[in-house]
Amino acid sequence: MSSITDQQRKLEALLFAATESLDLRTLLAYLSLEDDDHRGKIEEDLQVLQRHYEKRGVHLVNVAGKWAFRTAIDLSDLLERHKVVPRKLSRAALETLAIIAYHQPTTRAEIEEIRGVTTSKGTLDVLLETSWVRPRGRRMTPGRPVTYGTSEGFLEHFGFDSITELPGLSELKGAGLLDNNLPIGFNVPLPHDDMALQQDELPLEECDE
Amino acid sequence: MSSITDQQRKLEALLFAATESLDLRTLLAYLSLEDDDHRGKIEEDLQVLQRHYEKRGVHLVNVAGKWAFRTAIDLSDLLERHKVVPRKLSRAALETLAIIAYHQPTTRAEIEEIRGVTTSKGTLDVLLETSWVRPRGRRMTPGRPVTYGTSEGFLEHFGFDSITELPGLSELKGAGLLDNNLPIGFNVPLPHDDMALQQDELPLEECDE
Amino acid sequence: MDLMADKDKYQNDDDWEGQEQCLPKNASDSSFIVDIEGFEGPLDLMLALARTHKIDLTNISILFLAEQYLTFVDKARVLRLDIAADYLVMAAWLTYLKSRLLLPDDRDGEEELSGDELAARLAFRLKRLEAMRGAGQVLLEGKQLHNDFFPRGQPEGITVLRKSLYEADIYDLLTAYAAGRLRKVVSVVHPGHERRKVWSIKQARKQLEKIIGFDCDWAPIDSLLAGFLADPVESRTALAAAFGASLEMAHEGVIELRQDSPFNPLYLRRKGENE
Repeated sequence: MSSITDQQRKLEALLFAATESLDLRTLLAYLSLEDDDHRGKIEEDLQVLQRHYEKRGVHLVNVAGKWAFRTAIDLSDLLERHKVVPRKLSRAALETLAIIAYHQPTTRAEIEEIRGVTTSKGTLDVLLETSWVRPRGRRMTPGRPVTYGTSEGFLEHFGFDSITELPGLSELKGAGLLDNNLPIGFNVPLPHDDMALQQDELPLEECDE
Repeated sequence: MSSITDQQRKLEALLFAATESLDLRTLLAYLSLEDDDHRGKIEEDLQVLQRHYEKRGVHLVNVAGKWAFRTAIDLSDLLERHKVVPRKLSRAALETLAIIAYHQPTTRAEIEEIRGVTTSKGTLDVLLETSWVRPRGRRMTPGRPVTYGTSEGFLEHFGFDSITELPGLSELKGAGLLDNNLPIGFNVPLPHDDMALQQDELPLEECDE
Repeated sequence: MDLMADKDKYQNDDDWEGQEQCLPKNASDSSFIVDIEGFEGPLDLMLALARTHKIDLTNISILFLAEQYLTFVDKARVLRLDIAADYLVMAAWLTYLKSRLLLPDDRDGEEELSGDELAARLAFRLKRLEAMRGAGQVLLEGKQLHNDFFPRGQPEGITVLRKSLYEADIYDLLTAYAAGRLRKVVSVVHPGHERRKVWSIKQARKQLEKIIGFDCDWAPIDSLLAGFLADPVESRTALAAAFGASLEMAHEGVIELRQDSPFNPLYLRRKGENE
């Protein structure tokens, strides 16, 4: 039996008990440890735990910069009965979600330009309701349209560590398909879901007067 | 790292994801194993797992024949995070506190008479919660109203050696806190917070029959 | 030109049969129904057509695609009049594109995009939509929480116990006390228990008439009122009322007043017949 340190036990207990995934800062706070001095040590412990669990039925995963225990993916069949049948997204909603994920931050007009059709309010509402999509801010263009992006919930749900792990991202990027203009310019933007607003984004409230 | 069998992995995942404790029969059903042939094997596996977890932050426990993962009992403190939230007293509370400090021992009716408004129960509760105010006893008047006074905590918090250090009329005036056109009869009483009850006070319990 | 070659190629295997769910089942069938509502906009329709006719979007086979689109919309228009405007706008644009692609480009130096550039732009838009559609599908097929991996079923949860720490300093306390007391004092009027004695002018006149003798000698007002001035509370009101009354009486010509200079004693006397 592998030995375990006191700190590792505590981390294990916290991550097991938590109802949501926990980031390093929260873990440090729960352990009443002042930030940066212990950061490295805790990270090390988390990796020890991760290695310990990697062959087991439960894994310690790091998603969206947060840690959580999850059942091993290869055992998904076994857990059939726990499956939450998600309300199936309509094709329009799925397409819109993909556009938001890959092109974020993006506005409704941009989504419509890519889909070649007007987006019904319902489609965006459904996505906001899944909480995978969030309004980010407002684009600094006439009309100050709201910009949309994905949330941490999106990363957690699809099991990505960061938005750059989106499948096929580099291929799409290489083909210039993530650029909103003709692939003449080579500056293809990468999607990013940073909390911080982009240069051309304003805070949401700004226009609410 | 201790090796783990496939069956053990499955048990781990099942018990982890389960929303309730699982008995042996249920576990066997989930694993699609016909009853009694595998019973012994599964029991053995559960014990292997139990041993594996006994030193860790999470335990595999068997309660009334049902199995479940639980965070280690000795770490239960960890799951209660204490958070201190600094709060400001409302004006009403501050005023009531001041009146209690100067006019103690005083009753709720007296506080209301001085403030000219009824005191909400919440205000006194908040003050009792600060532990700067304490119920002292009961006034020997009809209704036996509770008398309030300040505690040692009050002296400590506000940095007084004794309650007589509370500034009097001339100091308050000197500090510009009192209008100079004081009406006749405006005086600042001499408070006292002796532990001993006053002549007109009864012990708190007296009336509790 | 590559385009024409493509066109020929595709015309050869022009089969509409059983290709796409929303496309007409059989072009020659009289019960042919064009379900244009099954499409999410012109781009979607074009992608479906491209799939049906195996048009490779990476090649410039846009001209052929445009023709398919126009044919489709025309057929739809024959059968149904309520085709959404954006399909018609796209049709008009594709007709324009067709003419630009077929006619030799003699617009050198103009700012307008050439037919090939317009076609490339359309091809790009189609590819981009197709890519996003594929991406959505990949997301859907990927591992998802609660479907492929699961969180703990019975998390104990970490409870946060909030404890309030109240803050106040001595200044707050004193300010509150002073403000509270003063507010109360100002807001409450204490009616005195003893009613203050106030002389009315009428009352004072009555007294004066009694006191002022008929001897018509000048007498200082103080001495006349001496009996009432002993009480400090009463003296003020008596003096004030008497003064008022004396002015009234002087005005009526009942008495005369005399004061030698300011602040000197005020003398009164009855106006006698001896004048």
